[in-house]
Amino acid sequence: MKVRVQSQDFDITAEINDLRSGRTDIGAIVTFTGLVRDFHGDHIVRKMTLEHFPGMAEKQLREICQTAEGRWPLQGITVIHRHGPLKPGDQIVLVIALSAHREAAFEAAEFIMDWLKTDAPFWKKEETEQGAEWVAAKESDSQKCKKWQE
Amino acid sequence: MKVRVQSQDFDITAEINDLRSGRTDIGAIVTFTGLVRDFHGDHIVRKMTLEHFPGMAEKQLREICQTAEGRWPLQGITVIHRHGPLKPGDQIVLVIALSAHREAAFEAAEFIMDWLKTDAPFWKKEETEQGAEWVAAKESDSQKCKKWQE
Amino acid sequence: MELLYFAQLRETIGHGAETLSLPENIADVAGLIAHLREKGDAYRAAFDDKALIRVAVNQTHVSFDHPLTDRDEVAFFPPMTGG
Amino acid sequence: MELLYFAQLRETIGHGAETLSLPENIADVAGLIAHLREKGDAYRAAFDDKALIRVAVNQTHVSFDHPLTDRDEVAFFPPMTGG
Repeated sequence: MKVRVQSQDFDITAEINDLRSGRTDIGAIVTFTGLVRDFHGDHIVRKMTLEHFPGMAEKQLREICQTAEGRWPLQGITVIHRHGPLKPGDQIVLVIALSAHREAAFEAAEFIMDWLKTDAPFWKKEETEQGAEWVAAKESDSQKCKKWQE
Repeated sequence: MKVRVQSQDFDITAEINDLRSGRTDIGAIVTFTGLVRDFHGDHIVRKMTLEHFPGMAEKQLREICQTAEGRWPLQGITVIHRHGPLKPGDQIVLVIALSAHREAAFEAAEFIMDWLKTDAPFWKKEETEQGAEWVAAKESDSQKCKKWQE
Repeated sequence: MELLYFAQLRETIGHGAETLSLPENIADVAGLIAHLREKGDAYRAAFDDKALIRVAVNQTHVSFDHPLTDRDEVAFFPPMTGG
Repeated sequence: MELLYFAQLRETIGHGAETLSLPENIADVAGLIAHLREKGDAYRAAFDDKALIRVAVNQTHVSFDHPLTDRDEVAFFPPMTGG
């Protein structure tokens, strides 16, 4: 399991290759990449700043990955979350899940994203034409976590 | 929508960048990559050959992508399926789904993979220590398609 | 009509394509399969288990009761295993 | 104890970290919040809506009835919006 919180960008192919590192027993790789969008509701987003709680951010991401490893037969997980100033089109977060079987890889990646949204201490502040504003948490994100508890 | 059937390998980052091409309205990118595994049941796989039905393969992949586009709000899809001789660790198939929202991207990518498995004319022949053998279709793959019809 | 065979069917029959004049009394895919089975042991072996045969007419999946004309391209193959 | 504030709470309070001697009569997070609200308008504004406050003690999410000692690190922040 690789968990990184960093200001630098990341390359998906390079991260996959790093995770596979010569293994030939992997059948399925699912990646999720979250990007900064240029709109939020009807506001145009010019910039975004991602604040985080150093230490706890990494700890929470590791715990979410451990939960996923206990739940699905995974062959590797990478989670990278960026912090600091970002602009529309920039990559924010990367989740990679490796498994012998595609269903496990898909479910684990989606599970990690759903929990990361509500449990990992990151906060987005958007700069729009109407000024700078902290993004409000979405009730739909809490709902998405509940489906994994059924 | 980009659909390609080719013998050459592919690079995931390059394919994502090609699909995004300067857009800043995309929020979520999900990729699925299928790889040749070095085992099948208790047999060790040394090589694999992928046969396909030229023309119909591309047609079926396009139709599956069109169905996905009608079902989820997608901002782009790429499907690449390789044919010809492959070895363990080689990439077989790539699906990329772009959307403003992560749930749509996850579901569309999984939907395309499930249907591709049962509807796209590709056939795998594996070379193991016990000789060469055509891979039998799995009943579980047909079952996975049914869940999308509920 | 054009006939195409893929994977095990191609190997069992011994070739991947052939041209056939559709006999007038054959109305559908099932009839064509019965006709091909008369062509010899290889064909009979290839079409032995109908549960393992898929068919596409002009590159569209169809069932065994699909009607045929002499201008059709008919492809026979086992269940698909791509991805 | 160490107190940390993030995002809106940090901005409203005006700083991101401070040290506090935990008064002996404070037993839990809810008591600490009540105590901080007495420190002035900025604190009162920051802790105005408890529904929008999350708390972590020693980097673990806890509820408002979580007990506290003077050696704890307590972080206050709004609901998370990463990913």
